[in-house]
Amino acid sequence: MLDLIVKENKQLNNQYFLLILGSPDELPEMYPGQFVEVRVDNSPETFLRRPISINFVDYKRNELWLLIQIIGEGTRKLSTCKQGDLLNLLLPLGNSYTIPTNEDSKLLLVGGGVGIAPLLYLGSKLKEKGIICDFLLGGRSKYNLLQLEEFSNFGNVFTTTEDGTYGEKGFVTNHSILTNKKYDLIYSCGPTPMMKAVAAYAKSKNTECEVSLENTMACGFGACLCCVTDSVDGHVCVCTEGPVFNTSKLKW
Amino acid sequence: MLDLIVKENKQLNNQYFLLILGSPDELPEMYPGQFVEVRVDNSPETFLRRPISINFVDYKRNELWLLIQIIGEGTRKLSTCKQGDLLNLLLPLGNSYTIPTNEDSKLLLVGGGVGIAPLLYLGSKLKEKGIICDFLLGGRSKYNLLQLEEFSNFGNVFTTTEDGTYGEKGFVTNHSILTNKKYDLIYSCGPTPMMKAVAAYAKSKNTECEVSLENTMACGFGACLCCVTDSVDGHVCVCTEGPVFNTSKLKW
Amino acid sequence: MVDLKVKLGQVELKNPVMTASGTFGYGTEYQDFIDLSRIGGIVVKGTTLRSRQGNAYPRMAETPLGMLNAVGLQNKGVDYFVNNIYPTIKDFETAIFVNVSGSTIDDYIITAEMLNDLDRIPGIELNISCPNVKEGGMAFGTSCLSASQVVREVRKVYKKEIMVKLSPNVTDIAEIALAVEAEGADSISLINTILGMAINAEKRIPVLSTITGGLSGPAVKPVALRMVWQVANAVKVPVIGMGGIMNATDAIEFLLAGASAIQIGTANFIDPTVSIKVLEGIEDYLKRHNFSSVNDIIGALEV
Amino acid sequence: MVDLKVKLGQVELKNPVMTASGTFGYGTEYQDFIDLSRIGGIVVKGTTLRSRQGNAYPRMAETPLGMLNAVGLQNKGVDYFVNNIYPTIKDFETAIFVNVSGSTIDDYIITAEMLNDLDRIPGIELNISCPNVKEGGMAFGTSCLSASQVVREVRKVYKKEIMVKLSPNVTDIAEIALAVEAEGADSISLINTILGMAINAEKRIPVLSTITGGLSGPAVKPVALRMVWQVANAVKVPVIGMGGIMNATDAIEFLLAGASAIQIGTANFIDPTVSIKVLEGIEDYLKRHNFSSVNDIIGALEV
Ligand SMILES: Cc1cc2nc3c(=O)[nH]c(=O)nc-3n(C[C@H](O)[C@H](O)[C@H](O)COP(=O)(O)OP(=O)(O)OC[C@H]3O[C@@H](n4cnc5c(N)ncnc54)[C@H](O)[C@@H]3O)c2cc1C
Ligand SMILES: Cc1cc2nc3c(=O)[nH]c(=O)nc-3n(C[C@H](O)[C@H](O)[C@H](O)COP(=O)(O)OP(=O)(O)OC[C@H]3O[C@@H](n4cnc5c(N)ncnc54)[C@H](O)[C@@H]3O)c2cc1C
Ligand SMILES: Cc1cc2nc3c(=O)[nH]c(=O)nc-3n(C[C@H](O)[C@H](O)[C@H](O)COP(=O)(O)O)c2cc1C
Ligand SMILES: Cc1cc2nc3c(=O)[nH]c(=O)nc-3n(C[C@H](O)[C@H](O)[C@H](O)COP(=O)(O)O)c2cc1C
Ligand code: FES
Ligand code: FES
Repeated sequence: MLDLIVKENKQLNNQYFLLILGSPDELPEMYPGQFVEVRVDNSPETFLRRPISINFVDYKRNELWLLIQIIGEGTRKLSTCKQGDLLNLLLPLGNSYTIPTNEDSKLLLVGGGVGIAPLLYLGSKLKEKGIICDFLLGGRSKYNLLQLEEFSNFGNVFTTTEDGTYGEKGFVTNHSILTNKKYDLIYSCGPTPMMKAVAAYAKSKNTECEVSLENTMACGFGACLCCVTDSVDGHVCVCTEGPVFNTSKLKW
Repeated sequence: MLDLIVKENKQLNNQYFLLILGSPDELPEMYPGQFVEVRVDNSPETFLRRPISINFVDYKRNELWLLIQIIGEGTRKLSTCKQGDLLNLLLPLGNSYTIPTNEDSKLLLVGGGVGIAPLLYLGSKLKEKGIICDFLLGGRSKYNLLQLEEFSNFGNVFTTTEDGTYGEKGFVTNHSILTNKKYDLIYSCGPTPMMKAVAAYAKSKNTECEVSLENTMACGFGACLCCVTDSVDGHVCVCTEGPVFNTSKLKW
Repeated sequence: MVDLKVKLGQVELKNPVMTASGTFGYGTEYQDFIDLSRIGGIVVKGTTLRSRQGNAYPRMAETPLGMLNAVGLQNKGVDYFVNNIYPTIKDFETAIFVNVSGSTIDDYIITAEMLNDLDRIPGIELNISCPNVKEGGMAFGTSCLSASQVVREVRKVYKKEIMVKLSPNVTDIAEIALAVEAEGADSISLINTILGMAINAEKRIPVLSTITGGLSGPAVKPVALRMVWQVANAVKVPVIGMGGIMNATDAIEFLLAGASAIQIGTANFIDPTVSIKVLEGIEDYLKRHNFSSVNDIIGALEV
Repeated sequence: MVDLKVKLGQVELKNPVMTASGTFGYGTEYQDFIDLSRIGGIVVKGTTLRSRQGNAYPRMAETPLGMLNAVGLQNKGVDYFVNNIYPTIKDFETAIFVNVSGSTIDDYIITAEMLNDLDRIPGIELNISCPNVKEGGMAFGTSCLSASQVVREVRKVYKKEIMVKLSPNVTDIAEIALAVEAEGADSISLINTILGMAINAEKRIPVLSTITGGLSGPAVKPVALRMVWQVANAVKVPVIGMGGIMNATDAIEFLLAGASAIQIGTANFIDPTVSIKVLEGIEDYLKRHNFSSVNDIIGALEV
């Protein structure tokens, strides 16, 4: 549990904002796919913490980035954070995406909406390993595609929008890249229907696929057993055995 | 019910602060002794509104003053108000102190601690009527004597502190003025033991006495019947039949 | 235009938004804040046969998103109501119910009888669930036997709508609901307050003069919703849901759970205009979801 | 130095701060956050005879200053506990109680028997109050008859401390407390969760897969405090209070109401270090008020 300082709150548009949190002390090591549990203060409607993915970590500047979509009272309250405010976090929580040891791995990272959040950090870690991945990012419209510039620092960016306002028109699973290229591993994070479609695609190509689930959580560290998903091993906690799952483990 | 804008939040010392609230529209007429019910936003611990006396009204500038002591979470939260914040208020509530028609009335206004709050506005209204009153203000120590300069604009100020750091040492009821002068009416607001002592003094001198009670309230406008005090007419609501009571009506 | 009218047994309300007994005075307290003719109904203060002073101060404690009260049915008695209060409120253009309490069954009977002839009172809410009085009150509502008995006897003398208000302080509320329905209750309202307690740790004393009191406000909403759901699934008569309603979403949850109307209590203290906001919010919801009548969402929870 | 030791029947705790079953895992989940040896006791997860998958997701709903859960006693069964979990936790320097649940009386008996020989387990908490399972569970705790029966049978086979955990979903909790005391309960803990419900108004569906679930957190504190007060005044055995404790002041209120120890549940989710803060806060309070022992404030409410 630690308090981080809000260094900047960038309103990306009226639905999304990016919190850049700083720490005077060294940040603990965090892996891509892990998340934090944020306490939302001064909000009578928000009793429990809110789980948010680690969007990016800059160890040199001791910065942690959280990319957040305004959904309800908790995220709305967080969107009003001001520079200098303190945020209380539990971190890092959960498991992480698998980083392949083989530098020649062909990797696809598929994100939808705010689900792109953990993929930025994953892409950066892959690049550190010498792997340049493909990002396939989708959104309802141009408005829902975020951090494209940041993504392009770490890999090749492909995009779709449902309304065709940016990139290819349609769902991520309709993107031409999927017919043209073959991958060793596909990572995905986003709305469940999207992840299921990606998983189905991967299965059809006999490709391994890792998805990140967003079940509602009360604790985030394995104590409440509220966040379970049905797996081949029965009910397992998304917060400790996940949030990242190889789709072969899920009953999808 | 209306929203007022915080024009200024003056921290008087670490226990007391003065909120100067403004309105673009004309403020309704308010009488001395009346109070407001403040909604405390962004405070999970503060479910109900908080009753606060009208400390002063400046109709020319459309300003309402609230003088507040930090007691618990609600008042602590209010103490963090910043310029430009909106405060939601019900106002004006309750009855008021009696304003004598006779301009020669000899009046004493006895306040203790933050209980001096309504007496400032009362003093200003009396002066409008051409009556210059005596203020007798007491506190535990110098630190608890507030707004002395403002009071001196409307009447003669006498003070006591329990520790002798300012004015006469002792309780208000020990002040020399009480042995030297005779009043037609005594008004009082402050801690109940103080008001009871003042009431006893008034009774001993056959002087009328009005006190302002601070019972805990859920609504502030006569709907819940939670704020009762025992009176010669049985249980009466402090928020509607008070907060000001002639002590002859109370079972003191 | 969406249709907001709901039927509570014999009585039709212009909309499902009512205000709860003991939190809305006689309506007059709210006239400066809202137009009373817009709300569906008002349940006035708990009324007893004889005048009551209620419990000693302190009668209120704030709790986490809720409050405890121990008012103890302070009121001037049914005579005073009939002669002095009724004339001042009878022209309000909304359905006015009188909340009736008693220490004995005879109290209930006589009080109800005296309200029979008030033209503009379409019904009474029989309060068998007040936790804040020593005798009677809640005790009647905590066993099927005594609950049935009160309703049976009052049914004999009172001709108009009898809405029976249940206590949540029971093991099986559906059982009590069935019992009062069988005795002729026209509708059932719930929940009254849950018995609770607050302590001043610094002073090591109870906050309330009565030690325990009745809990209301958002804190009780999940319990109230569950009980409304259980009762609505058990009985055939209309159910009026309440407990912690602060906004339109809360109210809609109760309607979905099976309530034909809702009552707003504690929320009125914090926002005296809340009933109008809830009403407008329900209307918005119905429009947004393309329902033509509020009746379309009553009990419409998909399980 | 103030004396923080309290006695719960046969067992002495180093201090009155325990953690509640189902909210503290097996303690291991909290080892990164706090020094487990500082707290008075841990009640581990609800354990049943056979392994249980628990209820379907979603199992949790946030409510006004509270939460509903419908975990439904997911656990790997008592065998697994004895063979795989016990060895990893037995050296924690705190009193570890196992929370035991069952669908039938035989389940309770066999499970309790299997825990008899675990050296480092000074007692069990008999959960006759879980609202989240279809069979048994809460049903046992809602009538004197069935509550007595479970305790009587388990008492025959289990030699160490039996702490019986009561359900708040009853008309008269003191009556149930007296019944289980008469059958040999060494101590009584309360409250388990209150049955509640949450609805997603936009989707018109219940939030929980089970429709209803158990309410916990600050919202229930006033009800819990009242019940602890009622039970502590009724029975002679020690009472362990819980329900909505978030800080030391809350804990002290329960001690004043008559609890000899307290358990912290939901608060652990929001602040995994809360138990230590509560402990330190109690110590501060005792010093500030010049008490030499925590026993001086147990039941010290002045009424
Ligand atoms: C491991 C994990 C990582 C996450 N990472 C991010 C992130 O990086 N950025 C981000 O913006 N969000 C992320 N989320 C989602 C985020 O936690 C929720 O949007 C947030 O908790 C909503 O809180 P709120 O108070 O704003 O809305 P609430 O008032 O809690 O919810 C509003 C409505 O949204 C629905 N809802 C909320 N959360 C969920 C959920 N998890 N599943 C299904 N329905 C839900 C509810 O039905 C509710 O009616 C993540 C979730 C998890 C579990
Ligand atoms: C008509 C009226 C006018 C008032 N005017 C002023 C004013 O001008 N300035 C000002 O600073 N305060 C005034 N007060 C008192 C003020 O309302 C309380 O101090 C405030 O509500 C405390 O809120 P809180 O959340 O800070 O403390 P809480 O957390 O509500 O209370 C902290 C502790 O203080 C005690 N307490 C709080 N309020 C009262 C009370 N009214 N009576 C007895 N004990 C109490 C409680 O026991 C509690 O344990 C007035 C009260 C009334 C009824
Ligand atoms: C101050 C107060 C007084 C009440 N008095 C009565 C009463 O006289 N009769 C009654 O049936 N219910 C009474 N109630 C209960 C409410 O009508 C309602 O059932 C309860 O408060 C739950 O609704 P809420 O959470 O919206 O307040 C009272 C509640 C409060 C808070
Ligand atoms: C997620 C969750 C799981 C729980 N599981 C159990 C359990 O297995 N056995 C039990 O006796 N109580 C269980 N409880 C109830 C708690 O032990 C406690 O009685 C209740 O939550 C009230 O305390 P609190 O408000 O401090 O949480 C559970 C509570 C929660 C929130
Ligand atoms: S959120 Fe509590 S166990 Fe996963
Ligand atoms: S505070 Fe509600 S009647 Fe006075």
